[in-house]
Amino acid sequence: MKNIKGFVILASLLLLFLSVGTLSGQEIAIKAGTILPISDAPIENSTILIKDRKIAAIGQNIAVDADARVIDASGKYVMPGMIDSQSRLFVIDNELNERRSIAPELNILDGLDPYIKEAPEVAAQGVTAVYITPGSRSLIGGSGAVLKLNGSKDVGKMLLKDNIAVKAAIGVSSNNQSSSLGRLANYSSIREALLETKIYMHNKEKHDREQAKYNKKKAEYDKKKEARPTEKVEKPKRPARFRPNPTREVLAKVLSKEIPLQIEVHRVTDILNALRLADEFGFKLILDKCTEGYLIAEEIARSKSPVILGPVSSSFADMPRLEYRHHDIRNAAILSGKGVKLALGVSGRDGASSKFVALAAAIAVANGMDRDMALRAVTLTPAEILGVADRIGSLQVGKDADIVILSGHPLDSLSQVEMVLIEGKTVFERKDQQ
Amino acid sequence: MSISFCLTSSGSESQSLAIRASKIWTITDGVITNGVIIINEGKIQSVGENIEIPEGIRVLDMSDKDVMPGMIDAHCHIGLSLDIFSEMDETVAAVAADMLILDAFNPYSDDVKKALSCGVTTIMLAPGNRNPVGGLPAVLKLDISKANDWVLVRAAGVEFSVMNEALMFDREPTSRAGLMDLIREELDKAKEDKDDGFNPTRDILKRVVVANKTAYIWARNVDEIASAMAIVDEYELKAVLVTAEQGDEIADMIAERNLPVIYPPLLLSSRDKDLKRAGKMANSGIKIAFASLTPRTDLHDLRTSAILAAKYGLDTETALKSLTINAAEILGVADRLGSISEGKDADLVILNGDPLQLTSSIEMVLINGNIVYQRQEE
Amino acid sequence: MRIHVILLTFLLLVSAFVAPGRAEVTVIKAGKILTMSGEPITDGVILVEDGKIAEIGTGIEIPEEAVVIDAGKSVVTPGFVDASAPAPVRGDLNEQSGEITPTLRISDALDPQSKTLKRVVQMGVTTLFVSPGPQNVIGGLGVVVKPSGKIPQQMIVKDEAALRIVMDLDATQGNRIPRYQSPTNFYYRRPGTRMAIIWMLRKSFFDAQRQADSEQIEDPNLAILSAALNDEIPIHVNARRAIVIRAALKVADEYGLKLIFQECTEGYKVAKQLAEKKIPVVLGPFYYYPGNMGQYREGRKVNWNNAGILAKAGVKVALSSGEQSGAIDMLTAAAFAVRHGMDRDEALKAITITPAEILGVAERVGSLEKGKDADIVILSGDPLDVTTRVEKVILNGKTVYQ
Amino acid sequence: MKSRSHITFVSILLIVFITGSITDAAPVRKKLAVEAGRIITIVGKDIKNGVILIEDGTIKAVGTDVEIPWDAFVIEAKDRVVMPGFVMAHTSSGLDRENENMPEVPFISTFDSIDPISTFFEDSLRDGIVAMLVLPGNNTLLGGTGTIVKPCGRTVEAMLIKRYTGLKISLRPSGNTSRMGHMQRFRRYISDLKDYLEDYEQRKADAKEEKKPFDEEIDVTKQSMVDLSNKKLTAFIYCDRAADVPKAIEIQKTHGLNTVLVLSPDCYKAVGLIAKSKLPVVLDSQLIIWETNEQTNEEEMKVIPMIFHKAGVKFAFQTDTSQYGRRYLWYQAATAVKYGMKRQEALKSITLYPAQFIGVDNRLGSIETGKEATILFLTGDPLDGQSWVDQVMIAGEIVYERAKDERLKKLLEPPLEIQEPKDTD
Repeated sequence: MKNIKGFVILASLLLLFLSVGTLSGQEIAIKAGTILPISDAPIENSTILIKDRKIAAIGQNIAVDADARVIDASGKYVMPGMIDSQSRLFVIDNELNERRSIAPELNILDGLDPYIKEAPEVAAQGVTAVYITPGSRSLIGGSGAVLKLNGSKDVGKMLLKDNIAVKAAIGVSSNNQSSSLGRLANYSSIREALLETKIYMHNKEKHDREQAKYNKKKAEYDKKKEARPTEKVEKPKRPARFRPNPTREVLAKVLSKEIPLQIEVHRVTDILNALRLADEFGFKLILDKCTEGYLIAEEIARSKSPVILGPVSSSFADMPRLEYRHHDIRNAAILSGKGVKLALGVSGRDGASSKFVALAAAIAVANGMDRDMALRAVTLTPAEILGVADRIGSLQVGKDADIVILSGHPLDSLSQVEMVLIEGKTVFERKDQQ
Repeated sequence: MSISFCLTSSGSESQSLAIRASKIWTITDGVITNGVIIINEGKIQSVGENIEIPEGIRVLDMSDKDVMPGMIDAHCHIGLSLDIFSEMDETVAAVAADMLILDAFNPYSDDVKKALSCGVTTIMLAPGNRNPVGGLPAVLKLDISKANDWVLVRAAGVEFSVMNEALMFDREPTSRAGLMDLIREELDKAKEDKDDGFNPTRDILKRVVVANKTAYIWARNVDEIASAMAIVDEYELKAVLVTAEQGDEIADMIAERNLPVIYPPLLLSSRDKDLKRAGKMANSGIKIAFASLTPRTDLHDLRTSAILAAKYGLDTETALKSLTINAAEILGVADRLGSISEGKDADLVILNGDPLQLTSSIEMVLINGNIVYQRQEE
Repeated sequence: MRIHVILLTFLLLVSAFVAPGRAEVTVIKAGKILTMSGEPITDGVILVEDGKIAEIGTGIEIPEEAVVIDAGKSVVTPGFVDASAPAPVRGDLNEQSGEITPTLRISDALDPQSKTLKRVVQMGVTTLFVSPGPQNVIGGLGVVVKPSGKIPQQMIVKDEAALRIVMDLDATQGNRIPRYQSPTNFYYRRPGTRMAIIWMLRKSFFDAQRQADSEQIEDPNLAILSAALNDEIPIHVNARRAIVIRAALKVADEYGLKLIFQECTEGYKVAKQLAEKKIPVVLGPFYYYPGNMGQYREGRKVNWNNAGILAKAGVKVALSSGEQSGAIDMLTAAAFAVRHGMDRDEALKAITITPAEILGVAERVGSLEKGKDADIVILSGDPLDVTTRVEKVILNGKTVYQ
Repeated sequence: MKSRSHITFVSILLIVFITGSITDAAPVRKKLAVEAGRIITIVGKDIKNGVILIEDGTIKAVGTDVEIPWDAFVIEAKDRVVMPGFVMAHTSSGLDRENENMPEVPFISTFDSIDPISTFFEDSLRDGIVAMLVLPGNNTLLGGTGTIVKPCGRTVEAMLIKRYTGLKISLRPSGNTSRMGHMQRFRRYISDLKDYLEDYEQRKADAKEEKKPFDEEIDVTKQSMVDLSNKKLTAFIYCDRAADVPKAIEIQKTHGLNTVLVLSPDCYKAVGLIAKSKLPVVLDSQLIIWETNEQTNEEEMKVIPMIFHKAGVKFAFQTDTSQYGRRYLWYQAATAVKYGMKRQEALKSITLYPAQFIGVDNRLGSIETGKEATILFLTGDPLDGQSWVDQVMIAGEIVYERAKDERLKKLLEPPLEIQEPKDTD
């Protein structure tokens, strides 16, 4: 008997990920005990209504279709899916970098393998989206993307948004094969790249102007020709062809504030350098890792640039030792205390460790971070920093129905994830409550 | 609050002290709500619900806090040389039996303060796993302010390692078979017990094969554990398995030899399968204690290991025990540590919540009744 | 608690996978039983009681409580025996600290979780001989195991089954200078030439003999060698080229050693001598051409019919995977041996009873006889047909693969 | 007429090559009739005791009721099984080196690198392979163009069936590039190519406008890629792991290429995508891989051809020299049959399908009227391990006879007795 039951559990556990049965037609109503919308205060005993993959309504008494699928989560906690903003899930044998120091045109999507086994486990811990960037071995490593863990085997179907930010790293990469230069050289060669980009942009504009001029002249010339074919008119000269350079194109986007530059920095000096760069070139900056940030919290707060902090505890990763010598577990608490816009990432040893997002938040709380801020730092804040807040990060009408149902408060270490929905589709369900 | 007051007069041991707490996790006999602990001469004099506090005794009012015994890290490598790179293996020779890890320990290193802030009051300072015979671990109390008795056990048992980590390409042995061969050879020599003058290695190994001191054997995977058990059987050793992560695969055999297991930090593994192992082993009757293996992981995450294990199927009671009394028993210091009960050392951790909640932070740590750490709000 | 249930289920499932039916008696009915000891039995019955074969033949009455496995028309053979199997060991097989390491026992390093074991058993291999790595002149003691059991102690059929000697150039590999020692001393380094290999061999046996003569046993290594000297432990010699085989024979004559040859790629050239000396051989996989025969290209003069020629000359021939993982399955080995001219029955024996005899475990495995272990393979058809697949593997009376 | 004499010449050469003496050269005949015990036509049912009528190296008629013309030379094969020669749609053997070091060399051709006397070709003929597409290896992004050859002849020209067919694209990052960098490099190359072509067209237009003669050729280093884009060449895209398959399909779609997927075993995970894309597939020579089941922790056997077969994907086998069976096409097919593949399908995927993939199915791949008389005479069933290729006929000429295969003799027969040297000591 037990055996059979167990089998059912097992089967369901496995199958649920594979089931791609889209529920788009049907309504789903979640009758929740406590809703943590993150965007605003918790709501007791009310209903979340899901219509074609989006949240249609949240409230006490909502009209629900007769045929709607009703999920009873009374006495349970309901929250938006969590986001690991420092994940390496899907990355093929941890190969995060091209062995070049300036390679912004790379796209992390080319390096991902959707067929890995770990993804379902991560989703089962309430993590519905991961942000993956190239690694820290190149000074400028390429652009990152946010993927949803909806169990699809097609990167395209998982992709929420790519070209989110260009990943750079100061200091960390200085001791590896991509460049044998020291810190200052790192710093300067990034500057150089950006300066060259400026020149490039200038040339491009120039060329465009000339092209436009030429087009005009050509038009006139053609008209003349038509009018009097015999008459001798000298033909306007076509400007030389302009070869677009992918590397520069990407950095141009950064300089024109289309996409931010995400710089991995650990030491105080590097953080300050990063801030200085941002001032000099006026691009949108995201501070990554930010190990020693707590030492200059005010400066960071003043610069208004957001931080993706991680790992909260040094246990999560084997970080480059020297970079991490002054790692402090209170880092997150201090930064957010000073009002820095802060997202918490796991940045674990491997892909699967993305499941520890809630754990990271809890550790941050234990060391003085505000509970709500911590929760926000693994849901809404990363969504905002990564520019996907219109889709995910909180429970609000109109957003994707990426919803996690837990037996207890997400920061309660022993509470279990009961169910995970991504765009209304159940990707995980705990089947075996006694 | 009252802490500020008591700080002024903290330090001297002679004074006795009373702690009023909302929850006292005694570990050995349940949880006492709104209880009182009376400390005298650094020992716990009495603990219970309604004990009247003697006149004129200093009172720590922690009536909104929880109290648990100081946590014991069953295996770590803190305070060795530089604060980040630690020297734990003497890898020149494969057999380094007579190496005293205590000789490398710096009691004033930051790690020690860090440990206290994490609620760890006692550690087993151990050599690493890169020598087949690794040396002599020590059990230390982190109360270095008083030089009285912070070294509980100077040389506790002997460390062995049958892991692949103990193999080096340029040192004998280079294969697991060769490693076992070597260990046997050494133990045989020790067993022969013939007196040929000064031979520290032999004398120390005698402690294990003759005097029945504990052998701490590093073994992670099933085959390594099997080799360890083979040695244990052949020489009838009193042994402890260190980082026997895959032990659950052969839990029954470990249990029937009742070998305790010092379990590695759970944060080193990320797959569900591995996270469940600790629970499985404990449930099949193996006594486990957690270790932080610092600097592999942060000392703070000693508690995280227990909590994660609990989340993945270890029952909460055992989880707490494996941070305290189990460790104390495995390290052979249970007569003084590991629980809050009359006569034991007053090594206490005061948290602002359930010890098995990651979110509850450590407010204060006492060793022998002295406040050795106190959390500052910034 | 929840996790309990799942765990429990997993365990149940696993166990269900490993051992269905706790019943004492199992009965296998088959259209054709190739016993390897006697004539094939048609429409026979095998009666298995707690892991052993209780009855075999036709017209055996079946106890009603028995679990019946009806193999229908398909063919039943004994579990295959790989007399030179890839070692299920994590990490380095070779002890690099010395080239004469007889006391080394590979059984100390066996990994029960090894994937290779789980794979070969699905190819019908139920007994394997595993020996230390090939980079020592005298490598140590090999062990005969079955791919079942949670710890090595449970797997072992026969420990210290044979002493491994390597006379091929593999033994010149892995030159490593021990820490803080200069390479000046000859004995620190591996032999660089075959001369040195053979020299070392001679020397160590010479020492062993001398120690044996001078009553008191000092060095355990030499103790094992002298045990080998008076035939208490069989000796497996890796020799590919004909001249090496001859050299080995010479050393054997000098010390009166009993040899068993491994690999033996050019064995066909010395078939006569081998037959005269009654030396059995365990052949590795046949090589198509030197391009794919290991780093030394030893035994370049391949003959596909090596097995056939040796067998015809009267040598006891076993076919093996030649320590190559990637599970070259024994059936294919036999099928190709036959394709190239080996006798059918010889070929089938060469993957079952012959290796069992060579390893000295024939009283337990290798053929289907009363009282032997119930290691049984059920095939979909003629074992030598390449389109025949292994349908069921029974190990010690338990179905381990289906 | 010309071609026939040419073939004769080749076959003579070949027989010289194999047997080492010219006397055995088979006489060249106009009309042949093969009386076979069994004919495996691949396309239709097998024919018992059938006759194949051959004229000028092409099949004129097949069947039981074919009456043999008086002037036809009759080949007795009553005790033989006759079937079309095997075809291999992708191999990198027979080259002195498989790969160029530079990542983008679409302009090089295996034609210049094929080594006619490499044993590989001799072996292939012995094993019944009559045509193979030799492509560069899997380590270069744009590896170069391929050559279809038959495994007989002492010069590449003599072996040649079709030159300049197929271009190798490998999605496996080589050297020390990452996957990201690899794909980026590919895109970069394509965009550069586009730019170049635009310029080229532009210049052409200008010349036209100014009535100047325009005789500029397209850059030779780019020609092959141009031919690829306008379907003169087929792209053979190698996918190293499942994650590469979507990329390959995307490339195929965006540039509208004729594509054959060359798959590593891992790609079975993407079988759904592949089936949907309807692209032809060449499987890796490793047909069986093992995977550890996450739950039970048991090893599970994955039979690659079965997975693709079930998904309804058309595929061809290839060989390698690593292990026993893997080096025989018939064995690869047999393995598939062993695990439940339909016999007919299995046979097709070593004859007809590969022929289709490399575009020689008008000549090879089956025994039909009008096709080239390229057939094998087997001693038994092709999927039986104990049967041998007894004779190979290519375009009506017997090019291989087992009886005269000296090397095979050497490989199978015992050597002469050697006198043991006397020990003097």
